[in-house]
Amino acid sequence: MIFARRSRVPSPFRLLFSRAVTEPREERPPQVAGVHLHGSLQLRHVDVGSCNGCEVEIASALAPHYDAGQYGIGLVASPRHADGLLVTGVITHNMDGPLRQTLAALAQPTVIVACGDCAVDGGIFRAAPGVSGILQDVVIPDVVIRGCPPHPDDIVRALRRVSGR
Amino acid sequence: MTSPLYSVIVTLVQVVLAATGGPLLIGLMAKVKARAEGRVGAPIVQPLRDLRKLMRKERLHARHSSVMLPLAPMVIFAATTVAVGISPLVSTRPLLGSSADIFVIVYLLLTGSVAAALGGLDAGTAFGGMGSSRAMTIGALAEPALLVAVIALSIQSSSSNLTTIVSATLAHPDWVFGPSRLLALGALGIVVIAETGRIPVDNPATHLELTMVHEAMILEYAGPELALYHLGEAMRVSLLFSLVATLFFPWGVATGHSVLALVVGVGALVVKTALVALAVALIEVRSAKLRLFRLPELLAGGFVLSVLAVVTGLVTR
Amino acid sequence: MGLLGLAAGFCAVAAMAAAFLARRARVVVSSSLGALGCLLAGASALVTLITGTTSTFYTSHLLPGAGLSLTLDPLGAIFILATSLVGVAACVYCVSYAHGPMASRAAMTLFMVFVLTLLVVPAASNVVSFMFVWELMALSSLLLILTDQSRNDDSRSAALWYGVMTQLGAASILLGLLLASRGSASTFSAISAHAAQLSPNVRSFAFVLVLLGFSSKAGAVPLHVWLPKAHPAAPSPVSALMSGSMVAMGVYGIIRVGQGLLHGGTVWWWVAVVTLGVVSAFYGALHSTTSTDLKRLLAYSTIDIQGLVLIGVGAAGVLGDSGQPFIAHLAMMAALMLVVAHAGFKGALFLSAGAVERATGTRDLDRLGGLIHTMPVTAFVVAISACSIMAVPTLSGFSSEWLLLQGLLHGFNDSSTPAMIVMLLGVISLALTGGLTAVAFVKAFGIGFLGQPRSTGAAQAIEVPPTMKIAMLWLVLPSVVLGLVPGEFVGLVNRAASSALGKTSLEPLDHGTGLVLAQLRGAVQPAELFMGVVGVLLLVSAANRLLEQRRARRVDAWGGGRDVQTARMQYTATSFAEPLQRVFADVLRPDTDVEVTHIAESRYYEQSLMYDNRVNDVLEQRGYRPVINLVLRAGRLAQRLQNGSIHRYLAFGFVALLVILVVLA
Amino acid sequence: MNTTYVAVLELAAGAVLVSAVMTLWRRNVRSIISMLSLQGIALATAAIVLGWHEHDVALFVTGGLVLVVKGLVVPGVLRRVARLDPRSRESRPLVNVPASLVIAALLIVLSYVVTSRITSLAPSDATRLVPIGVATVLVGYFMLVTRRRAVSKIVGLILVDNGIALVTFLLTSGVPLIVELGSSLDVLLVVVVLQFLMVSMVHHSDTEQLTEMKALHD
Repeated sequence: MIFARRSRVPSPFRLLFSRAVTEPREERPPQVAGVHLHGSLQLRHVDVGSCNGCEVEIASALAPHYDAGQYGIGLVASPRHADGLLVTGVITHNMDGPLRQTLAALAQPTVIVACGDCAVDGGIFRAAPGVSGILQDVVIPDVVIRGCPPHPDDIVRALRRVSGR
Repeated sequence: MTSPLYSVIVTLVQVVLAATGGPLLIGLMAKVKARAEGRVGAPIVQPLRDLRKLMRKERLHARHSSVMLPLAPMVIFAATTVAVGISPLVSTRPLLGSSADIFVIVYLLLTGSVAAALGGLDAGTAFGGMGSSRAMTIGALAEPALLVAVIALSIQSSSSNLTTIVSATLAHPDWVFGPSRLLALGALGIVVIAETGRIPVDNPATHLELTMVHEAMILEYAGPELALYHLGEAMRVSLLFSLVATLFFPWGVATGHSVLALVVGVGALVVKTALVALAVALIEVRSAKLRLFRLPELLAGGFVLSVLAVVTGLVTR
Repeated sequence: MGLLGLAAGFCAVAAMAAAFLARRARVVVSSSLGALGCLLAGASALVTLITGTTSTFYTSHLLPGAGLSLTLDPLGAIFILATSLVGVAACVYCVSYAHGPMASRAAMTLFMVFVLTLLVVPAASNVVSFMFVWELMALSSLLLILTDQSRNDDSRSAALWYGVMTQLGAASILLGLLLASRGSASTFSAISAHAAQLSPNVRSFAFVLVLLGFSSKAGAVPLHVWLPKAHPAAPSPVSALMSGSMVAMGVYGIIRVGQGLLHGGTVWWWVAVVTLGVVSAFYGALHSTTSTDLKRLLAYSTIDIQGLVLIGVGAAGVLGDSGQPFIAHLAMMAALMLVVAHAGFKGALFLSAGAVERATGTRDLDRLGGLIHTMPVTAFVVAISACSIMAVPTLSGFSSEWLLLQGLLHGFNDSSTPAMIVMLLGVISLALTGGLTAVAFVKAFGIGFLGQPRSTGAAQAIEVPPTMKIAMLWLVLPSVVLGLVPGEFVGLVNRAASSALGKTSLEPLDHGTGLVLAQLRGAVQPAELFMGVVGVLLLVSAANRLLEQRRARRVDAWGGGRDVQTARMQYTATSFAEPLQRVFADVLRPDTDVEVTHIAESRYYEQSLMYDNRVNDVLEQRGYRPVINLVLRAGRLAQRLQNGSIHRYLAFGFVALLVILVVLA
Repeated sequence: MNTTYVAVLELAAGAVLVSAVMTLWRRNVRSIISMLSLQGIALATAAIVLGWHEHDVALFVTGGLVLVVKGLVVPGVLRRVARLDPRSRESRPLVNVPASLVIAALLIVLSYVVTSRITSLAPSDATRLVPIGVATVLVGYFMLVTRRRAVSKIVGLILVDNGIALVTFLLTSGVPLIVELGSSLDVLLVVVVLQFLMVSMVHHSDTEQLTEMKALHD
């Protein structure tokens, strides 16, 4: 697998005409939760109480090496713009309200992605003090990404299944 | 082909070009930036895909918002569409070409900015107000440079009608490399970057509310209204880019009534505008975002360049 | 002329009705009579403008000395038209607005006198009648400022400033006119006929005196200080008339004396006028962006627009002098059109400010918000008028600013040095003020009418009664008509401009419904542009209906996931303008105090935070205060001399006598 | 032929003025010096084009001299000086940047207004451009007055000199005496620069800001 070359000063010519090298296209994945996204998936990331391990991996998934952006996947600032939530961590007392607010602010239809073991079933923090519950107590996630933390490849693969590209 | 029919076709072609080409320009710039950063980047058609998706989503209105919230994107879209429709971008004979006054275009763009700022204030949130305040501040500081640069162009052809300016430039190719034109180009370049919210003035890709300008105004928009907003903004970008391209490099603009010239005009416009977009993207890659309170320096620089353009225009007349 | 006389008669009867009728009937009867009078005056002005005729009226009875002499020509008519537009609205508005002090016998009488004088000033045609009506206008408006006793200190200080400035101005005008008339010629036509015989220096001196007086009335910086105090202090219909019409009388005076009586004079007169305009436009626009009191914002914006008018008038003078009659004509037309447009939108805005104050109890934008839900008609009026003042295409502000821009642009054809300076300065100040005006009025509408209410007063607002709505909507008409079909109106302005520049023949100007300057290859067809915009809007809403989701779901505003969101978290007017205030801190010199109180236990936690931000008028603070202090100190000195002892007074007389004798010897 | 001459001359004169304004605009000393270099090249171009058009060998040679001295040598020396100082920004000018830009605009208008009357006495393609030279002088003088750093002050001085040179080229094309005067001014300038260099070496440590030098003096 060859990755796009980092060049300090980009040549406009090269920028325009070099071909993007991508992974071989997989079979078209099934639609999730009835959302027809046609290769455009914007998510609002909510960290409800994560150790930041998942955040590092999400950042890598969007960074040059894994580059989820090339499949039309991105994070956005406002839940109004988002097609769903990307939730990491167990729900702490302080983040319970904001999570519900964010859920309420989403425009339907939505997809909820639980990223990392903590978001899926509470992981190692499940019984920790200050934790009020796990994501399932608030909303049932449509997509589950296992791992502590999940590998960026897994994140990208899962999200591509949602976006359909 | 008869003249009125031809004008209608020209206008339709321009509007369709801007409506599809605008998002593509945004996509192109994102692609160039991505490649410069070593990423593959989203495909150029990504903005169109996003629009298609947003069209099918739900409409949401904030509880305290008024009719302004849905009205703002409509006004931006309508004002920009009319501006695109009457400007001589593909041919010098669009509909209402006699009204294609450069001040009309400037004030139509201003109307769009005003609608956007009011839309940002409508929901009554802190971030919306912040975005509107900043956008209006930048707009107010960019306005002088824009208007004076535009006047520098008009003085040269002693008319403020865009069609006249374009035809006059075609007739006097030596104007293009005159100092007045180049200075006005510099000033307009700064203004275009400010008005389209690109780095170093604003970062369209920021996720942090406190650093937002334009993004903060649209935090409340969702679904079809967001789609229309994005489309209007994209058309605005394409209008500004193609105006710069057409005013400073008018070659290729169809002057007659033939279909062939029209096709050539479309091709020339696409190429020129894409080149402008490429230049802007490269500027974005090479520069860091300026602090909000360093912006007056940049925009004052644009203003001085435009005054210089007027003065050198008078000197070399 | 007959119509105007009838109109003046109606106003006089209205004033008498106000003086003699009982409280209930007083307001309704005098207001409707006044409105009728204004309508008639408007009709007479229109007739004059359409036919282009000049008519006169003279009687030696009404005034002692030279007698009352009135002449109605197209130049005066356009100002009467502007006045009558605002006058009708102000009178109708009064029917429901007048209560408490405004409904008093004195206030209503003075109000009608004020309207009457405003209608007559542009027609007065000899020195005595002009000065008489002018002073009556100043006096009645001065007393009207004092009606609202609830803001005692404010209105008293405003009245003091206004009284001093207007009296000094009137004295200056009177001196100038006397100088121009050489003490003998009394009627304006006589002065005009003999003006050529005056020596150039005398003429210039007379013009400078007159310019000082009139530009103070027009609110030109640095003689503007009374304006941002007087406009907010006056009751709203009065401030609408003051801003829409009385301030324009200053411009009228400059045109009438400079062009009409003294025949244009020399170039530097008009360069001076343009300079005043440039400074006013920029200063007014800048202060209007940082004002948070709605009426104060409008007052500073009046200074801004009057600055633009003065730029047009001055440019016309300069170009007329350097042999560009057509462009000069164009600039004058732009200025006059702006006067009428300004009367419309600023009148509407002041009336709306009154409506807002009545409904919420405050004019402070920092305490308003969300009024679009409770006061939709007022919100509509403010939106349209604000758009017009921001020069949004297809509204009146745009039409007139477009004409002004064309005048300045083609003024560059003239290569004389003064013309160059004037055009460059004019263009630059138009460019600078355009953006600032947009900020000011986005702030006024966006903070005041959108979002959530910031005080209980704003939350409990109810829409004003129908007559007030009608009055405000009436003043939206000029914005729309002059904006959409300026061509229909250009002919009238054209005639007024010819009369202003003392020409008998009209410049050729093609006009349909739009603005077409065939000679200059410039044209705008606002009606067609508007149809384009409406067409696109219709298409979009039709497309909207095709989408699956038609109705929007109401949800809480997105505040970044915060649990508690209150209206106090919104941006306020102060915070909205803060970036610009910082950028222009060198000009505005704001006073900002931050006071932090820490809690007792720790310095790291704050108990309360006070932020105080004031933008005072720098010119008032640094220019006028020192002079006033000097005068006060001199006064105190004089006080020491006067201790009431009759011996000392006699001694003064004796010393004076001695001094005179010594001087004579 | 003639139009090319006019176009190049206008462009060169315009470049002189723009680079002057750019020196006010930019804070980074290195980019200020690059602007100066650009200005030297533009000035040289103007001289060479004029010399070529007027068939004036002296002017032509002067142009070459200007190219070498002002386009290469002086900026090179300044660059070396600037390298001695680690702080490469004009941090706090006496008049802030936006204000100085607006003032520059006014200065340009002023110079146009003042000189247009003089140039209209003998209008030609070259004399029409005199206001640009005068504007450059004013902008340079303004920079000399308002900038704190020694390097910026030297740049201001050179701007003044370049402006004067442009005016002399435009007005007196063909008079060798004046031309020689111009080039000798350049030599003088190099001396000043060298002297400055010495001063800067002496106060090497931390005292390059002239205000601080004054503090030392006290």
